[in-house]
Amino acid sequence: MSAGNVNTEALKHPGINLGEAHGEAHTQAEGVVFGFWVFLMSDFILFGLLFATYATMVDHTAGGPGPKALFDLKSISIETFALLLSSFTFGMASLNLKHGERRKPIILWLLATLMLGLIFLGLELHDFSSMIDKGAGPWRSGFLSAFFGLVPLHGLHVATASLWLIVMLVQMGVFGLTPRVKTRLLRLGLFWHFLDIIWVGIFSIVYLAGLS
Amino acid sequence: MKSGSRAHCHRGKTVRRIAVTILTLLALSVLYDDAWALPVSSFLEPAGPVAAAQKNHFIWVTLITLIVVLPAIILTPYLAWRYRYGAKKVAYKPKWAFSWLFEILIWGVPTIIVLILSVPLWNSTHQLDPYHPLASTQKPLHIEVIGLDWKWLFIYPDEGIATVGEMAVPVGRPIALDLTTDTVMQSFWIPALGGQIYAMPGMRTKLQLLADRPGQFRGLNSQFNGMGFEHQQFLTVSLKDDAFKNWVQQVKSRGIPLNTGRYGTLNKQSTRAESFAALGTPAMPQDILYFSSVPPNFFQQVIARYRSGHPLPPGDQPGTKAHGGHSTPSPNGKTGLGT
Amino acid sequence: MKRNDAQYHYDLRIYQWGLGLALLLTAIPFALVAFHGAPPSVLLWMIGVLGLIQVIVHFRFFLHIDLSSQKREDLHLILFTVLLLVIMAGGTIWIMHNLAERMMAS
Amino acid sequence: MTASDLWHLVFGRLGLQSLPFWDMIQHPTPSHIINGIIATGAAAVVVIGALVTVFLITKYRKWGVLWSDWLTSVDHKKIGIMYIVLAFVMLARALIEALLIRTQQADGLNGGFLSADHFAQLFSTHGTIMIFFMAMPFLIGLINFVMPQQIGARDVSFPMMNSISLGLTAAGAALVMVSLVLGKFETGGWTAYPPYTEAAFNPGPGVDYWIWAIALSSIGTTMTGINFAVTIYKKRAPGMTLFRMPLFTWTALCTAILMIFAMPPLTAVSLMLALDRYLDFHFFTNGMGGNMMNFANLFWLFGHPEVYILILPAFGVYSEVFSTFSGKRLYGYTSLVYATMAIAVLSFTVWLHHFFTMGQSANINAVFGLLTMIIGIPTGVKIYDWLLTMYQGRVRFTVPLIYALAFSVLFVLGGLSGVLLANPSIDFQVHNSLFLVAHFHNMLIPGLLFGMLAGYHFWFPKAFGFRLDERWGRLSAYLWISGFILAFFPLYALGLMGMTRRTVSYFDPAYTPWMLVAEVGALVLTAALTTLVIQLIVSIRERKANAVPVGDPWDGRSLEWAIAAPSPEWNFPVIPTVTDRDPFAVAKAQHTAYQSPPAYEDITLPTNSAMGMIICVVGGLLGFALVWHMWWLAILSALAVPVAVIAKSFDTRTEKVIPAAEVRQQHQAWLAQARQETPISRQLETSPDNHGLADNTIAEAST
Ligand code: HEA
Ligand code: HEA
Ligand code: CUA
Ligand SMILES: [Cu+2]
Repeated sequence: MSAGNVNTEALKHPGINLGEAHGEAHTQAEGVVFGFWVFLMSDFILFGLLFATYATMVDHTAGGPGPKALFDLKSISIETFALLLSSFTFGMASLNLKHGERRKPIILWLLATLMLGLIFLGLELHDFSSMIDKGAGPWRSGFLSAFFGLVPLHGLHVATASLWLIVMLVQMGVFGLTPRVKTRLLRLGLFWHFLDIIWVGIFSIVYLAGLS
Repeated sequence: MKSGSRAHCHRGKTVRRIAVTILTLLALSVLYDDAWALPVSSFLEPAGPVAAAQKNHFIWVTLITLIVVLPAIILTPYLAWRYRYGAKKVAYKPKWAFSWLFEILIWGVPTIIVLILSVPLWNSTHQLDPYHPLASTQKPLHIEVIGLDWKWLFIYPDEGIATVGEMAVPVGRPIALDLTTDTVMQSFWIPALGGQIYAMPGMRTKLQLLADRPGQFRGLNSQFNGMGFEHQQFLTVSLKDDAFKNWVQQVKSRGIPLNTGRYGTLNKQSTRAESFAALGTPAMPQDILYFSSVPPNFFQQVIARYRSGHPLPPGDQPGTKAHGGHSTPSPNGKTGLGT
Repeated sequence: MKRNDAQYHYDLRIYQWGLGLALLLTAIPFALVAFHGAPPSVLLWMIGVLGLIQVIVHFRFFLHIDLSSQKREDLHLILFTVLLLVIMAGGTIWIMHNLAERMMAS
Repeated sequence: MTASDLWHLVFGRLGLQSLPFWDMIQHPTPSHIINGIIATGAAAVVVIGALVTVFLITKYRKWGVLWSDWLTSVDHKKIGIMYIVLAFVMLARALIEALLIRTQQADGLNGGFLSADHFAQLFSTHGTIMIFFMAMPFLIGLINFVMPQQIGARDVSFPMMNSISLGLTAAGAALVMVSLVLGKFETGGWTAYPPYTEAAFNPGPGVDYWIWAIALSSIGTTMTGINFAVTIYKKRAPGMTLFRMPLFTWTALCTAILMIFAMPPLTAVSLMLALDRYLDFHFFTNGMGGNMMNFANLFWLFGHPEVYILILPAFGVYSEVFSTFSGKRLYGYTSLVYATMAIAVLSFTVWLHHFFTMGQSANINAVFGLLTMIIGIPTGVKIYDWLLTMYQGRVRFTVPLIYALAFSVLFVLGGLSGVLLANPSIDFQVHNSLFLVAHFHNMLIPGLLFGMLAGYHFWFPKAFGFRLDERWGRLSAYLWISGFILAFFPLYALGLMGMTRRTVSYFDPAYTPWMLVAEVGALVLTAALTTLVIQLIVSIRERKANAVPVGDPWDGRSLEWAIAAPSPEWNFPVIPTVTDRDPFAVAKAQHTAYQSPPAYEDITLPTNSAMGMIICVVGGLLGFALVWHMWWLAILSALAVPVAVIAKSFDTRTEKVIPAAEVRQQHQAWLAQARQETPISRQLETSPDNHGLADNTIAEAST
């Protein structure tokens, strides 16, 4: 492991560029970002366990509806598209943060990201409520408990990320693009992309595998 | 140094005192054991091949592991004393911190020991797999066990009888148990015959046992399941073939039929004594229930109820207060073995 | 601070590739499922493999994890996590599956 | 709306029946009265204890100091000390419970004085508290205090998060304490296996107390793990490569990694149980497709790594203690590091050994049994490394070393019983028995607890500037050791005789004599704790005589001993550069210790923050509201968390600057004092002459 020497070199994460004058801030930012990575990995384990639980419970439908009766491929595809696109738009915001530091394009891309996130959440909530209308709430079976333990947890993360995004938009207005705001945006970006990765797992393991 | 030596004396005395106490106790508990003549409740006095193998395995693993553990116990006081501060004429090498010889020893020896231990571990685990039928020329006796709060119900499907509180088995014939519960998770255990296995609602686990001598052994649940937990014990009686046949007859003639209504009384939270008070007849032994017949597929139906896909509100789950139990046994509902 | 155009375009290209690949890797399994393009067992494998590739794509193109030395620490962390996840989730599935087999079959 | 509706709206299901003496009034039978009196007494102790504390603080006008110097402090040293104080308070309760458990069983032939329900609460709270609110806070506190100083850092990476972690842990602990006064605690043991803990079987608040106390502390601990890992990765002094880190820091790193990856299963499993209970999910229920076996699986995915979270820091302490008090370098540093890492990684591969008896196939059992046994190898390596550290050293029998020696002798016996348990065929016979209880106390007391106590004696002077009284310390150590042996070796025998754990009474008279010995042991352990308290009081009273202001009372080897005692707020006036594994020992040998740096610089430190306390109060209220179904309060406090976090994120004044002049002045004063003192030989180590300046001429001479 190379951790012996503290890396004071400029951060190479696209999306952050604190400039030569901020030597201290760089090391600071590096710790903060690394810490966030560690948090994400811990969260990853949490999701992994819920995935595993789901996998062991798909068959526990207790006579209730199973995946085929409940999942709607069309709405899942739209949700997926929205989320994938939002990762790209967030990427664009990061790119503008790294090159140029003009506030306007950053804000616009972030707003686009927020929109897509909210669209995703809206559709997902609609999915859930139509499942519940069919009598397929978490109380119906072990399978549905596992489903409602896993998928809404991701949704909750997206909601948190959206709230965070709104806060960051406000902070950009209040503070401007200070190093603090920048590292926060950087972390939010990591979070956002991470949620996309979880979603890939969800649509593959829960939806597609369930429907195939 | 003064303080060091004082520490040492103190330790020596304590150790001696403890040794004496332990020996006295050992003697005492052996005495007690004889005086009360209670059912055997330890695998260290095995009454069947499974428990005997476990005991054997226990002793061997202890001895082999001691090869690496004992040196640590001996060397600790020895080294500390020999290299104590102020000791005369011993080497002092404050910078010495590595030696290939020692490295190889301290990694190598434990590794070898673990390698040695892994062979019996692997083999015994497979041989004593509770699902693995025991080698025998005789056809196994099949018993179905249902764990209730706080007693075990034994169904002998081939004999068409059931009991609570007493499980008789023929000597020398393998016993194949199927287990489930009609309440929370439990663990079924007859130490003198073999190890334990969990029993869970809606599921069926298996256990194979064999008694190779006549005797009385304690059986119990070892998984905490509420306020009457410690009363969930039963007597295992191993009987010669004839005696066993006779016992089956006794159960048939002295028992009452098991039906849904009686089972509904039995499966409420209650100790064996309380169930006996509700269902027992003078023909049955004290605190032991005999059922002369059992509805067909009873065991399977108990399991199936949890797999029906219909919600089971607390009132429909035996072992809850809502089902009509009282979550603590009444003072005169206490039972054990040997009392 | 001056804007470095070459670098900008390089970075932009990365995101574009990421989006393109992600969409492609999503579209294929969705289409397969929608049009029953393969027998179920093959389909499950394809979904799994494509999903895995897509996860790697996200790590590479959106989270910028690669083999360069400044990312080594993050990469190690991720690989270690994946190892543990395989142990934990894999173990869970193995154990629960085995238990179900031995207990539920009547 | 009737009055009762209104009551339910405001107070949920809280009512008169939640009070500890209600049962006794309703059913005045002798048994109810005895149990009622004990429960009420315990509740009274909590309430009176809290009131007396409040009164004393008010009387001596210490609220301001408490708030600004402690509760809102983000200094890692103070947070560490607060963790340990919390551990101590919780310990007092858990010890009394242990004593009650033992007394009940000593009297338990065909009965006893405690009701089954009361007994079940006792072992459940005892286990829960000891693991989550005694052991964890203790070791987290110790790491917090020591680790940044060992790596030459001024604080952890995220000081405010550190304070929030403390807040969450304290909130969890508070919930367990409140359960003594209002309602009852869970009765299914610290493992809380469903379906017994499902709403159908246990509808009351007990299980909910367990869930929320665990969830809060689990989240807090995850954050702590992240904090420690990042600190060790990113904040080491220049020159301190990973392989120059002191062993305690290494174990802290491995523990942190275990926390990061092993707490999520606990968070998951406790919240899943909550969903079952509150929202009618079916993760673990009987029927409807629930699968209770997965609870055991997920719980032990956490639970097994957890026991290594507990033991590794103790291993770290022993490493420091053996080398310091042998006046010698640690033998086999590299071996120890690799052994520690091996234990950490292997600990994720053995969880199934806690449920060998659930019914899975022989292949699975055998694989997990083998993996479990393999952990014995690195553990054995460590033991022998420590023994070889004494070899050709000069061993001083101070209190920490006495604990270390006792550990080395007793822990291997617990390891032996662990190896036995690792064999599935043997485990089938001792699982759920007192043999198992003996095994784990044999690991937890001589392993973890002796380690923590050794660390407490070792670093106390660093924290407070004076040594603990040596004579009382020794007495206490001997009491701990003999008490442990008396209290737990009988349990091995009882387990082999077929006695199960968690049983309020028994029917076999052969058990009684062993029970009586164990009772004596528990009394000796109580005496041990009492002597520890006396020692603290005596030491505080004689703090002048035992002061070690120069800061190096034990001829220490790592960086934390190179600074004053108590350590300055910023730890290091100038961040040291490290060139060796034993940096301070080498500096002393080369006469480069206690020198003025060429220049001083301004030091930036984090400012105090009330966030930790806010999260503590809000988190505690949230848990309490959920336990009692006070939905309005639950919603309010759940909303308060993000509001507080967001509000805080707008606060930009998070750092303060200590001017170089102030640093210089303090440092120079200390250096002057160090130059004045006479170096003390190890012979006088425990005498009042020891002012914290060590004479190491002998060590030098013989190299
Ligand atoms: C760290 C963990 C820990 C510790 C230290 C202890 C300590 C003790 N425990 Fe226990 N115990 C558990 C963890 C622990 N225990 C767990 C997890 C269970 C299982 C619960 C369950 O079934 O679910 C259990 C169960 C358990 C039982 C089993 C009940 C049963 O199942 O039948 C018994 C019975 O005797 C018992 C007794 C004791 C006794 C007499 C002590 C004594 O040794 C007490 C002495 C120890 C102390 C007094 C603590 C000392 C700490 C300090 C001195 C710190 C000092 C601090 C400063 C100076 C700042 N414990
Ligand atoms: C600090 C705590 C701690 C530690 C360090 C350990 C260490 C070990 N434990 Fe223990 N354990 C617990 C705390 C701990 N345990 C608790 C709390 C429980 C029960 C919880 C509950 O149910 O409530 C438990 C339960 C438990 C079980 C489950 C039993 C059951 O439920 O039926 C098993 C089974 O394998 C086990 C095994 C081991 C082993 C093999 C080790 C090994 O790590 C030991 C390694 C050490 C040595 C072996 C000694 C030194 C080595 C040598 C001198 C070298 C040579 C040795 C060999 C070559 C073998 N433990
Ligand atoms: Cu329990 Cu299957
Ligand atoms: Cu374990």
